[in-house]
Amino acid sequence: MLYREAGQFKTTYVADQQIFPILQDRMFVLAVIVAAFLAVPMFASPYLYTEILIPFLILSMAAIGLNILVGYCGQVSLGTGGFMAVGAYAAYNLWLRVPEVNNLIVVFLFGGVMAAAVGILFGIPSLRIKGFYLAVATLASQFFLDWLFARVKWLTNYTPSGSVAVGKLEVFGWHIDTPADRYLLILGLVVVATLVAKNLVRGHIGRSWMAIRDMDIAAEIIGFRPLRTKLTAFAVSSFFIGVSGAMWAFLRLGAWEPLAFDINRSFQILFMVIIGGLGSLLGSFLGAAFIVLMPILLNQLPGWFGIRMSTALLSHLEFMVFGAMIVFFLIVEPHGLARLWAVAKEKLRLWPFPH
Amino acid sequence: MGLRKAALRKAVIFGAAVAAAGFVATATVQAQTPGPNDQFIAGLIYRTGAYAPNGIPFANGIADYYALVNARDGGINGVKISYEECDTAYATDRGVECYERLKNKGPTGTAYVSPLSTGITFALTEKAPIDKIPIISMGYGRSESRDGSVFQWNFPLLGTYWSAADIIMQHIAKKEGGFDKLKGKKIVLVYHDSPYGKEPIALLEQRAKMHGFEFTPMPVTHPGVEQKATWLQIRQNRPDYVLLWGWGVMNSTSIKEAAAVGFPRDKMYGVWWSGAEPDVRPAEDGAKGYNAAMLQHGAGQFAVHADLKKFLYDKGQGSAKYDETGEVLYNRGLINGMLGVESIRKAQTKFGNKPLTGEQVRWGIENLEISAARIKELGFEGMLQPMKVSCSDHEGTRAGRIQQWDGKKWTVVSEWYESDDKVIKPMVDAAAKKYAEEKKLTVRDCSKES
Amino acid sequence: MAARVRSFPDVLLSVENISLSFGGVKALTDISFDIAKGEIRAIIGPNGAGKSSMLNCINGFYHPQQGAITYKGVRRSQMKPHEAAEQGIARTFQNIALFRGMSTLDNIMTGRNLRMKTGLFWQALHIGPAQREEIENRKAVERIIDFLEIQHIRKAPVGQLPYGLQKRVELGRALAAEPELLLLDEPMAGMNIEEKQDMCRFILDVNDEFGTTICLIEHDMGVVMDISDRVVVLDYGKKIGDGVPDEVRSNEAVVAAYLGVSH
Amino acid sequence: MLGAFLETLIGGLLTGVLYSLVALGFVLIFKASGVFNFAQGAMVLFAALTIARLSGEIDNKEVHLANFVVAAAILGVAVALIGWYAWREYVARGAGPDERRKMQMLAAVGALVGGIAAYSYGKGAWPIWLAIAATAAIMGLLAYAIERLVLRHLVNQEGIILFMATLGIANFLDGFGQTLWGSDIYKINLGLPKDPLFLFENVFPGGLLVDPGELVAAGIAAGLVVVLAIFFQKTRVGRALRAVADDHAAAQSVGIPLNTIWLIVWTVSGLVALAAGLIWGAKLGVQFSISLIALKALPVLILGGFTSVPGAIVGGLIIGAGEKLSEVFLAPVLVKAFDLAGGGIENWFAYMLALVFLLFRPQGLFGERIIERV
Repeated sequence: MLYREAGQFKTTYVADQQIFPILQDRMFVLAVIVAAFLAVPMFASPYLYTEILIPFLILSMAAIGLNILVGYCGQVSLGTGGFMAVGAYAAYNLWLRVPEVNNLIVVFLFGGVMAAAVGILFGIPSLRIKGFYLAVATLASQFFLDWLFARVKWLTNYTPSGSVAVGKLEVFGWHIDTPADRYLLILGLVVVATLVAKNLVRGHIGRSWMAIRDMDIAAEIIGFRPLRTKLTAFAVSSFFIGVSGAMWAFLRLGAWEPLAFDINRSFQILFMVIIGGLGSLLGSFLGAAFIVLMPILLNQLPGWFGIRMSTALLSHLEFMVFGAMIVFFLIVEPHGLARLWAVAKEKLRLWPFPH
Repeated sequence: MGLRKAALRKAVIFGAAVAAAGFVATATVQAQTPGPNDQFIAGLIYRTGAYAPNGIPFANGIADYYALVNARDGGINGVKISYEECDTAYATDRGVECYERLKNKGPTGTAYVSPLSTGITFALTEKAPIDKIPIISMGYGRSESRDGSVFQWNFPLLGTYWSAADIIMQHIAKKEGGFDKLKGKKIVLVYHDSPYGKEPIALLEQRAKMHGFEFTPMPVTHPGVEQKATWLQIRQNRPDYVLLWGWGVMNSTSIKEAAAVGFPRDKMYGVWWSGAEPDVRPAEDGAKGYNAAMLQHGAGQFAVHADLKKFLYDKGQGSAKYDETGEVLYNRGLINGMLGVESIRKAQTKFGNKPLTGEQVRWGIENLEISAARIKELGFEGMLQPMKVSCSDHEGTRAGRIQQWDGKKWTVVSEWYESDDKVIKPMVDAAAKKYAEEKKLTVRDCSKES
Repeated sequence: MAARVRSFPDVLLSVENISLSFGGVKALTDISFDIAKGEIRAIIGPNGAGKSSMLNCINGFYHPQQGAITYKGVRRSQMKPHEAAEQGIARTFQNIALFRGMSTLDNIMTGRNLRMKTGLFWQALHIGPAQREEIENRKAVERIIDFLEIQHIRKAPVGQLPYGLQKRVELGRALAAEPELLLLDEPMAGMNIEEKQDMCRFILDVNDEFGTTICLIEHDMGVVMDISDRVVVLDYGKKIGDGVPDEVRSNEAVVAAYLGVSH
Repeated sequence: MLGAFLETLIGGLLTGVLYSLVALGFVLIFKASGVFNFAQGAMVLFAALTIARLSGEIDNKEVHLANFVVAAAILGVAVALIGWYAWREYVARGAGPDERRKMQMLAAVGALVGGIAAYSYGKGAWPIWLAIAATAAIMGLLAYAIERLVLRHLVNQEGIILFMATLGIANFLDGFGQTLWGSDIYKINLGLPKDPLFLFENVFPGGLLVDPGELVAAGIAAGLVVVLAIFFQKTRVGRALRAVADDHAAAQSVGIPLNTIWLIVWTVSGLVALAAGLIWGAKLGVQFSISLIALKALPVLILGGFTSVPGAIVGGLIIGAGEKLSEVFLAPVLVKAFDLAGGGIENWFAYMLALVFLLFRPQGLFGERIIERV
């Protein structure tokens, strides 16, 4: 009964164009954000930070990036890992070579900008190539970028092993040492990124992406420039992905090699976008949560019930159940977890009167 | 909607069935949560994925050794070992997750960690000083991490990749009649395209500069089943020797491709991770004559295996089949387990016979000394040379031999070599210094360590 | 209602000797006609006569192999569709081409896109110029929504709307661009009488109130003769008639084409 | 130099034939059902594992009893579900002869699977032909299960959803195959010749190297391609398949049962996977890694077109030859010029080749020009 919008009238367009027009939604989201900033650090264990919250948040940002491209602009990409790698290595090189720039936020933004530039480059074929042809073509960027970071010695500062590492990190004089520091920094960046993404998709740029996605020919005739629109999407998407790649490298791994951004990463993030819901920012978070948590859960579940099975069987079962759940979710709700959420909300809005 | 409901029902039934089957199948094995007086050890191993054929025997060896210590000796001085495996599938991110999950388990957290992957070792090297958990990367990991003044928490025991490459080069030089005879020779390195495979390049480049041979590194992409182009190039360039730095299915593929292009197998030298039974057996006759460096030990069953039979295998508690317990990688697992246990034992002399923290065990490893007598006592005679770890030398020993596959078994074909510290030490110092500078670390003064 | 007789001195667009073919199949052959500023011009003809192809040529989607099009005094042989849009040509489609994943409001807002210029930066922040621009254009769109009487479906996803309303939203999207020349491809196809009357009213109002020049394709002869100022008739890609409705009605070739008499 | 070039070209073409074979599996399914089947690689692995373990010497080294029980239980549940479905249809529609036959077939296949499991774990190795036949039956069953449990519920979904579902299937199959058969490395012994042949030794110094094993493998692959082509062009089922590929709705309206067609096409591509698994397995050994060769077939798809059988064949040859030639001749140049840490360009070179080609010809090698309409 609490979830009612009756009596909430919009008298201005500004009010009508808010991100969450319903008061209860606004309160809820605000509460979640406050809880994430204040309540979580009070009880979270290092494991919860480093293996669940941090990967979840960083990959959510990557999923938002990919969702902009796939969900909003309709261009399927399998090159996410490669763009994350661009972000990571660009950030690394700035951090390493320009010691004066010791502010991580600047470093990450640089990673994002470089990834956006590379994204634009690899987005050019999208003008001529569509659908799965484009999807497979984006693999070209994935494999090429993987190769590039493994081969060009300068990019890895001539480390003999090709694995690079970062040391002490700071933001505006705030030293990022503990998992809690990392979490708070990432959380802040992800909240800002989500807000930016939401602003973009609800403005005229977002509409141009969706127009291209829904009917590219009509969009062109209405006056959208297909190439420019698609390249904007590639750029914005790659920017987010690049920043998330830099965060993944700096704040999650600390030391990494190109393998950390291989094709499995691309598939993982595409899974998040699809399971979460195409064209939904909320879905990006739900999908990331699902894909990050599910394997860990499957791996640990038997242990919690006091069952010990052979390690190999456990891993294989994890594969099987994960695969089955993907199929299951796609069958039950092809539009993703975000749609399930929306349906639930709609029900709540009408409850207890189902019709 | 009917369709979806049906699908839902079906999936529920299906999921329940899978779960039920899993429970039934495994309910016989009881859960083992570490007790308050147990020494917990995390096992980052892999029995699945592209590298499973090599990961499985190693994982069996290490698990069996801990089980043996518990069954035969009642633990380490009465402190039982509680061991838990986590499958990393040789993937760095999964490995890190396993580490984070297990590092604080048990009363004192894991005593140490052996990641069995150079990539995971690199990632954990950044975490170890913060978590205060030592890394035993026996025969792998960062070569410069033998410098304990910078890499306080890393222990590449028994040999680094630079040692391995140096031992192989010494053997080749000896066969050719001296290092000066290498001038103008062509040597190719076929390597797994990962930090693991890239490690030896620095040393080989150094040696190439010193002796004037032509060195060409050739990467093979994970998982290494596609090597045709590499071997066609080798056939056309006709190098004098090919060094192999592969892992998993890449090794056997390399040997098969070498046979397919007619490159002589006795001119091929693998690192000690490319010299086990799963690497040569799939190539059948094609592997005859292939050489590999030995990480001290080779194949075969020794005194410790008799104990394994008596205390584990005769009771049906072994991880492998008894016939397979003499395989190269199984033995390596045993040794890894033994070195870990002995380190804990050493640490107990200082901190008492109770579960120890990683920080305490680190002291144990750094002061580990295993004499010939002790090796014999432990049942490892014939597998290991005496060794002594110290602050400035986290490797402990740098000795190795070469073995050859005769189509049926491995035979040792060389004397002991020791890697040349005149070459390696300056490289270690330089690399460690660079690392310390990049990371802005404070360096320990080893002369002041007791 | 008798045909209206109005006079239009200025030519807005003229088509000269256009020929278009697809891999040997001739779609249009040597077509010439003009559209005067302010008039309602109809293109009629049997199925497959090349009407839609003609519109596609006018707004740059197809590039005729021969001939040229002069628009607002500028002669061009090739042009990209978005360039046509920028010069004030808007259109609707024979098969509804709305953006199905978006709401009515957003669909019509896309029609304003050419007038929304704020860059990525302001868009990302959604304050200052971006918000002002959004609200200004929203006001314009709300006027169109009021004009087309579709206030109640403002927030509905267009994919779920009935056909007639979708057509109306599509007209709204074209109008949002405030075009000088509006191309309507069968705006009344598949509608019932009531819906057709509404649509006729909207078309005439647009023409009257905003002075928009309209070029439409329609099959319903009654409607065409009622609302259009001049009619051009195509058959098998050729022009067979051109003039005010009364002239066309009495043109023998046209009658023959419609009755299926062979010639 | 010419010798080296020819040798590389031959090696590349022979590898290319195998790429064609994997690509063909993709094309068949895409043509008939519009599904971009990423599980093709997992199917190759599954088939290869099954053959290797049925024909290989029996050792239960890491296939513990528990694993086997779980796998058998899962398989049993799958069979039971299918049976339940068939039964429901049977009850709903009345016992038509069709249904009865279906159920009989189902029972037979189930029994066969049970027999295989029992036999292989009870006794010695099977002759290779029997192992292949049994694997073929299992691939058929697998196709049936996929059609029933997955595809049928995703009819009319967007391509990307179907694509994701096949990724799910791939995950499942990877786990399932390894649970059932283990994750060690296994041999398939086809008795392929191993010693290298050196041709024209008087023309080129050192002769032209040809791997006879690959030659035989390429021959088998080529034969299979011909058989498939005949199947598509000449048989009634083949014609129906082509009709479905052209237009689903139209095919259905003239009475071609879509579900049956899908079943057939998935079975056929299961058999193609079997052939690929057999050849790759005999060459490299059977191990998880061979499920990754599917990635090698993807550039073939964009080069040859997702729907073109000749495209898959010619595309495979071009990609195979292109990547080997680039690696052998272009990579050393690049390494020298840019001081790279080694070559290894073949992984992306094939994609770049395909990509550049697509820029000039978006419809692929054999596709028809696309005319856009509004």
